[in-house]
Amino acid sequence: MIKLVTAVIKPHMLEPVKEGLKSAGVQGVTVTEVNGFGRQGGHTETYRGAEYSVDLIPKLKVEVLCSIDDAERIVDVMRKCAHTGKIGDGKVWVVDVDRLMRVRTGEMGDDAV
Amino acid sequence: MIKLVTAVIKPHMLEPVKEGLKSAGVQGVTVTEVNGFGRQGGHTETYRGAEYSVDLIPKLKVEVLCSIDDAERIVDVMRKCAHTGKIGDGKVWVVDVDRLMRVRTGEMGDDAV
Amino acid sequence: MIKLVTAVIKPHMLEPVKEGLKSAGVQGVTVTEVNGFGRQGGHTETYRGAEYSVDLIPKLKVEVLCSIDDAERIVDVMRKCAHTGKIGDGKVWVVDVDRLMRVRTGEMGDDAV
Amino acid sequence: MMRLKKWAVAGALGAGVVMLWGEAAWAQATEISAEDVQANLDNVFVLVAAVLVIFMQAGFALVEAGLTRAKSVANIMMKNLMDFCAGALAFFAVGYAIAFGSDVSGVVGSSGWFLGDGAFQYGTLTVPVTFIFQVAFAATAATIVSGAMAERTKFRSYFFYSIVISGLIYPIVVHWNWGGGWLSTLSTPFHDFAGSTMVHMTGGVAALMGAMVLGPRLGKYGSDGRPRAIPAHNIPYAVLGTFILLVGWYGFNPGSELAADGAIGGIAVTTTLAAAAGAIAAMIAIWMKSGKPDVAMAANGMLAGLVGITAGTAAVSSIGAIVIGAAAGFIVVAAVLFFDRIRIDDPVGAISVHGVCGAFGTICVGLFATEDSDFWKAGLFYGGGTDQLVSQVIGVAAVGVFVAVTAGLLFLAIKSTVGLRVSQEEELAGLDVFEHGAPGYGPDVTPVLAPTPITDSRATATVPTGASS
Amino acid sequence: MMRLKKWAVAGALGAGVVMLWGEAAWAQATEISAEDVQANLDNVFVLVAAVLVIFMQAGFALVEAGLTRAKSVANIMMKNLMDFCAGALAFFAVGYAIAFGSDVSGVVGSSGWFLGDGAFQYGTLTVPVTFIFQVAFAATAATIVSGAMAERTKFRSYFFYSIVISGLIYPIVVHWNWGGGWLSTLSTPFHDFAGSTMVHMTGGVAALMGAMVLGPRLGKYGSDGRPRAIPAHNIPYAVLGTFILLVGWYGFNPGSELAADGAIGGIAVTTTLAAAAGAIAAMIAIWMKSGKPDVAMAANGMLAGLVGITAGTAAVSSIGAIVIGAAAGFIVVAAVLFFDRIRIDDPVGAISVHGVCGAFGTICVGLFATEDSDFWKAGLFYGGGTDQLVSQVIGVAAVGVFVAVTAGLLFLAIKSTVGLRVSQEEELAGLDVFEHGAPGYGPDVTPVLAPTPITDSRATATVPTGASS
Amino acid sequence: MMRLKKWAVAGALGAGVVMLWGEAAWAQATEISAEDVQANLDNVFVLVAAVLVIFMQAGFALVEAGLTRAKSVANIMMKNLMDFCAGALAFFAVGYAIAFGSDVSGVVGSSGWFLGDGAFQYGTLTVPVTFIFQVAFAATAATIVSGAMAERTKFRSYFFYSIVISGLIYPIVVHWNWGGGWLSTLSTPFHDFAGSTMVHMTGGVAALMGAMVLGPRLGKYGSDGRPRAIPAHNIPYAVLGTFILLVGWYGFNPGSELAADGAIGGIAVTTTLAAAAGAIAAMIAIWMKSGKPDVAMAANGMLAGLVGITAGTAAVSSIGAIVIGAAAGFIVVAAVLFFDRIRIDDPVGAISVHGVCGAFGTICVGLFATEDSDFWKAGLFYGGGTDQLVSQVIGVAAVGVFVAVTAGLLFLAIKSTVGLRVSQEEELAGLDVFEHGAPGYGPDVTPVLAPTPITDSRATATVPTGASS
Ligand SMILES: Nc1ncnc2c1ncn2[C@@H]1O[C@H](COP(=O)(O)OP(=O)(O)O)[C@@H](O)[C@H]1O
Ligand SMILES: Nc1ncnc2c1ncn2[C@@H]1O[C@H](COP(=O)(O)OP(=O)(O)O)[C@@H](O)[C@H]1O
Ligand SMILES: Nc1ncnc2c1ncn2[C@@H]1O[C@H](COP(=O)(O)OP(=O)(O)O)[C@@H](O)[C@H]1O
Repeated sequence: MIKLVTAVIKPHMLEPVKEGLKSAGVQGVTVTEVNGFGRQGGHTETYRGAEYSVDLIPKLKVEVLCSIDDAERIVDVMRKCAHTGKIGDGKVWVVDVDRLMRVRTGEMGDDAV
Repeated sequence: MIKLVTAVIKPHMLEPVKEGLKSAGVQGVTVTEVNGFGRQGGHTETYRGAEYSVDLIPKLKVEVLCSIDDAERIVDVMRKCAHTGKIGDGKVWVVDVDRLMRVRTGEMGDDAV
Repeated sequence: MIKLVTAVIKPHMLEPVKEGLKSAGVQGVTVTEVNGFGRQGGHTETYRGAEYSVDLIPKLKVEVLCSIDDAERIVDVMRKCAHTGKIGDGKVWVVDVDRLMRVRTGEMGDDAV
Repeated sequence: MMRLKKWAVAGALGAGVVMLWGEAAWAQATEISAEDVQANLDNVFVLVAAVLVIFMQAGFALVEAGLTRAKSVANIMMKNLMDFCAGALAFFAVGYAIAFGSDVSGVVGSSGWFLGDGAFQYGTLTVPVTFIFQVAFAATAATIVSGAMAERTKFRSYFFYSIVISGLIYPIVVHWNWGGGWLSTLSTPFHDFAGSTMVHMTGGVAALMGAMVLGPRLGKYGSDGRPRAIPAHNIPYAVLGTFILLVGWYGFNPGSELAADGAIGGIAVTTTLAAAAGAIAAMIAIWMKSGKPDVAMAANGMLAGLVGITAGTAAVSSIGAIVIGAAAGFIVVAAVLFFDRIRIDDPVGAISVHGVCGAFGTICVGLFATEDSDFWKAGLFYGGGTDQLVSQVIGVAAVGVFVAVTAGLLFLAIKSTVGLRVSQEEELAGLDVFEHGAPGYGPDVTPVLAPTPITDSRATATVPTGASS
Repeated sequence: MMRLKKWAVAGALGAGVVMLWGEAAWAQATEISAEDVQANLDNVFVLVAAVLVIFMQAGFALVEAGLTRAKSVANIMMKNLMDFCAGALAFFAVGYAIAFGSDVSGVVGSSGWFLGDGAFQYGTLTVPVTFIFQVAFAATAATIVSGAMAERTKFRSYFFYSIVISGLIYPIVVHWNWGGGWLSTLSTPFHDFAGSTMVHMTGGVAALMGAMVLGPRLGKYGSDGRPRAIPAHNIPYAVLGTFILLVGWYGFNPGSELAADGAIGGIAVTTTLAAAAGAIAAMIAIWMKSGKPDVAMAANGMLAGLVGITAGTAAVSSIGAIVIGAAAGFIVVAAVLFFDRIRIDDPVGAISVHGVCGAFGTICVGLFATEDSDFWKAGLFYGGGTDQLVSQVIGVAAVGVFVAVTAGLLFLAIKSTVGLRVSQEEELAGLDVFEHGAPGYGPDVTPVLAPTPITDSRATATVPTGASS
Repeated sequence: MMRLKKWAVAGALGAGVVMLWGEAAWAQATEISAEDVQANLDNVFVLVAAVLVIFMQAGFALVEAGLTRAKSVANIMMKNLMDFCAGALAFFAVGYAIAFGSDVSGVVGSSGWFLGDGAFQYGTLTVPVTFIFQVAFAATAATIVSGAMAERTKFRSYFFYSIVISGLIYPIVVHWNWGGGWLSTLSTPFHDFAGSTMVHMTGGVAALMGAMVLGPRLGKYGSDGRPRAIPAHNIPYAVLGTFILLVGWYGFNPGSELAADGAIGGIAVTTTLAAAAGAIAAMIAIWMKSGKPDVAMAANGMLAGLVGITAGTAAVSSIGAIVIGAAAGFIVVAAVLFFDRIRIDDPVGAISVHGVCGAFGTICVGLFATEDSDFWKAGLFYGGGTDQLVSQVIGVAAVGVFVAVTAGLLFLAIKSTVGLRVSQEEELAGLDVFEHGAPGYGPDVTPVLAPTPITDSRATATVPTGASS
């Protein structure tokens, strides 16, 4: 069975996370620019004397499809590599995938990872 | 157990949705710029005398991880706050999450929300 | 029951995929700009005499919510329409959706697709 | 660019054209006098100055585009382009005659329609050179308004306004002073060397009326009535535009001497010092107010200093220029915050920069003019009493009231006929697509995906026949 | 910028340099005559005009960059940069001699290679000032082509083309008319004051050949053969570029008088009016056609008006200028739609603006010239008969055929050797990375994430030693 | 712009202003002489040249903004804006007096504070025209530094530096040569016509010290110490800026003749040829090195050619100019790669372009000057021996050491007091928000979503009362 591991991380942690995933044998990743709102709060900007708050902070979403056996390990990698210890480090979560196919070959399931 | 509530909404409804979620006690949200194609249809643009149709319309995707007990309420908030009554208001859906972890602390499950 | 079919495809295959989905009766799609890292590898750029590798390649993520009966067919459409046969064609996967609602009307489940 | 062997023939050509323009006083003969050469020099100088002023159109376009939002950027560029075009034709057809034609009761001019018989000519300048400098000024007055009305005005309504201000409102104001009208015949004549009032305040007051009649942009004011920041989409455009305006001002002010004489250097110096002082003062003012040196405000401050010095650029000392510029820099910050608070939404600060600082700068002549001359009396601070000051106030008040009334009526008339403001839906989506058909930034720049053509939707992968190499 | 006590010494310096350039006629002595000063003035004026024309390079670059896609934006800027550089060196080495050197059979010039012996000098202008104005024109002719060939041409092939047009094709055309060749010795000489044909049509016809040999961009035509819109990526660039071109045209046209005489003002006026009329006419035309006032078309319209007036700028009246400009504005819209329909893909409209309107404007001299002069006969509409008209048509036809054949052969030769067009893969990805190594907009602007350096991939968090403060 | 009937009155006005400026030698009478007109022409020419040099501020701002990252783009525009403003006021107050005031021991000037008594005046130029040209140069020297210190310098610290270089360091250097100081009184005087050393190397050496004291940007060097590419965010800005600098250089070099005499054309030609050769040489060099014609390097190459020719622009031949320009183009590529390797992070190549090529160009006078003149001796390659060469080396060394020491101490002093570098957090996030309050590109341009105002967060859908039309 296939799992989809998703992490929301700080943008400048992408490099370590990528490295960590590569070391863990992951061969594919999909990355999306997202904006997060959370405990971290935002910051205040001023323009022409007026203040406004920016409460959406740039984050990256990293998605990895993997076989069920690897999921735990990948969550762990994310945890370690995306960790700064400061608020706003983000979340990692895992979702069950029903079916997975590689478009190029039509391979299914674990073969498609 | 954890749920992931995802909504695709009109961009200018982000503020009400954010407010609604805050009032409902939600502490974290992840927002992505997406483009939707649906019943709403697109529109026609003209450039140097040639027409072309733009059928992908800017939308925002709003994702909230929450405990199973809150999911219903959050779907409701989305429904109410993103509603304009005009075509193109979008969808809300819920997916089961297998595991959730907060990167900063390593907390799992409901504690990580 | 509802399924969420997600595909990561090459950007210039969006048109054929959209056409294919339309022909298959799909009425709504959500598209996100993402960046992929995979077997395809990246390429090297040079700026002012220094080389650097760009290993994240622009891709599109195409998401379709559909009833369980259509999921298979939609995966098939993706497969056919996004296929170039060259490395980097991407993945298609399916996830179970717990609940689905149309914001405009409050319709649920299959009616909300 | 014909290949000629003898310079004298070029002289003859000059003469030919001169006669075409109804003036032969300085025609070049084979024997050329120093006066003739000076006249040629004056014409070259003023033509170059006019080109610099025309370049200011690009500066205005960039400042306005930079300080507003991306979704209406094509619209604002188009408005600036058309300001110049409509302004040039309207001023050519009737504006120049109204401004500089033979005087009727001190109020309007009445000769030289379409640059024809009786077209005004100044000093050693030819008719066309006189005109080209003035038309550049007319386009400037018109273009000031577009920024204040940005992001919510119907293009066709704006286009119509633009014709009326360049062809009618601005020319009448100009006639009162530069055209020999009543302001120039006061016992102590009103003095506005290069147009703090004539050009800038005229534009600024029209901008005020436009912004008032339009109402603020959607979302500019919260339900509590307090102003919200709508940040600039492109600060580099705004600063580049400010630099271009600075460069253009060296045509605007020194060129207004209308002769290549010894005064132009001093004018350039007061212009430079006021610009610098204005930018620094505005930076300091906003720094004190909000804790950060805001870039858009500093840029506004440079323009404020420039607008402020424009009236007195030939009359004040270097130190006077710095004081005027710095004061204008402080004033512009206060004015921007003030108009924001009273719910007049001016996205680029045009009312504050051109209207408020234009009035301020004009009045400063009555305070800072260093000594009596043929054109002004010494100011209050230099022991000259209040004569000049009173005239300055009269001029500012008269022009302010006249423009407020005429421009106000014009905008109200447009509003109640074709309409002035776009629909809510259009405003939310941005003006570019609705008004002009396509966005100002293509699908590969803004986060919208590639469009599908109407005619065929599978063509992306089609290779044209000629595509091999 | 040496500190000198006596002006006379500066005069002597001038004299020294003049002799270096092989000419001493107007050298300044301590006693300076009005003729000397006029000569100095002529040189200053033409030098300033040349600088304005050189500034047009930035305008062309911006118009072309703005109207094409983001993924090849660095490529188009680079082509414009190199146009100027290659053009300047090629024109210096051989072009100037071919264009203006001593005439051989009315067809080519043959002296002044490398600005050496026999280098041409015009009227009161020094050799270097004459050259600098001409080299700016040569670079303009070259740069017109890059827009029509945008987004699909190999850089090295373009670079080679650029050398040939500046060094050979353009100079020959120029020789025929401005260089004293056969067009200037017709019984009624061909008249092209500032280069509607010589510069613009030459560039436009070469652009046509380039676009034809290349074929359209991938995806420009659907499988049904109908054209698809490929929207501009940056309208502000395009309009800023248009304003810069307008400003540059005040060097292009008045500067072509090549002397600071009384004609320059009138030339500036016709230039202004035609530009304004062209933009408004094009706006109206496209508004009628597609229901919206397209910004890119209005900008093209201003350039069309400018190209149209360039030949007759000194010969026509103000009203004539407006008519010519407006007609050019309508024509450019029709031409853009026409070339689109016949599958000649010109992303920026260069063929229509420069080629079609260049030809049109040249012919207009034969219609609108108001009266006979030393350089032209009155046009058909002013009772002058068809003499001038016939010469104009001959000139247009001859230049058109010559450029079409030579540029066509050049592009075909390049195509069949090093190749003219990039690979499909490269075209889809954009030219910037493949041709120049890196994208024109960085990873922080376009939606691509931060790159990894080859050498080391963990450095983001590394703090350099000097990083404290 | 007053309506006057008699030209003589304008003359009187000129005279009045002239007296204000403490000089009446060339005042215009009703009888005007050729000398008077030449003087007016000189003033017009130098004023126009000064305006072109001031325009270079926009060019520097764009090159620097383009070659750095989007997140600090407002900061770099602001630094360039404030450079000019602070520079103008500081140079007015004290810099001009130090540079050109009455000489004290060949080291500093000491009269004309605040443009008052004893303010320097050159040849036929008025005091204000002399000043305006010099202040434009001072601002140029200051602005060179901002690029090298981009993306990591505290704004307030930079602002302070900017005042000191314009008001003190640059003026002293200038005094040594153009101000009549010791470099101008060597037995063979040092020759730097338009400032390869005085302006560019001064800026470049200060840039070097700034970049060294600051340390490289975060992430510029990997843990292995090797440099990483941090790509430009906007190549179109960088190339537009380069074109503007090219245009400005036609004020910089020809204007430095400080008179409208016969030398200006030749200067413009050598300037053009060196620029072209520099760009092409740099393109070839980087093409050979990395396999692609890098656009940013080619643009740097044009500037390198221009900096290189600036010292000898009046002294070398056309071929000499091409050789100097090409060599500078090669050198700049090598220098950029060299500084990158030795861990001096200069994001825009300012040290290489202005520092290295400035020194190189100055020394080239001693090699390529074609013949003896009042201001220089023939160079080594033209049989003039090593006299000039030795003086050039002395000048370069002296200025280099002086600026390195003074600027180095200045930056160290700032570092140990208010601090020179921003915090790591700020640097990662970009300077715009932390230093200036808001990003340089709005939320609708960069991938950040719309902001919420502090005062009220539900206002997006609120329709203002005036919003109907
Ligand atoms: N409940 C949630 N649902 C979706 N995304 C969340 C949720 N909570 C946090 N996030 C994402 O994680 C990021 C970091 O969360 P935050 O609460 O700021 O810090 P931390 O995870 O360290 O407690 C947020 O910016 C947001 O993108
Ligand atoms: N089946 C679907 N799968 C994925 N996204 C969908 C689907 N249907 C609609 N959407 C998303 O919801 C948005 C609104 O849908 P639309 O059909 O236009 O209006 P409505 O939901 O009001 O009927 C679309 O733009 C798209 O982003
Ligand atoms: N394990 C994975 N998890 C998430 N996304 C993946 C995974 N593998 C591949 N992808 C996505 O699919 C794209 C194509 O994958 P790639 O390995 O390059 O080619 P292919 O699918 O043809 O083998 C990648 O760019 C990435 O976006």
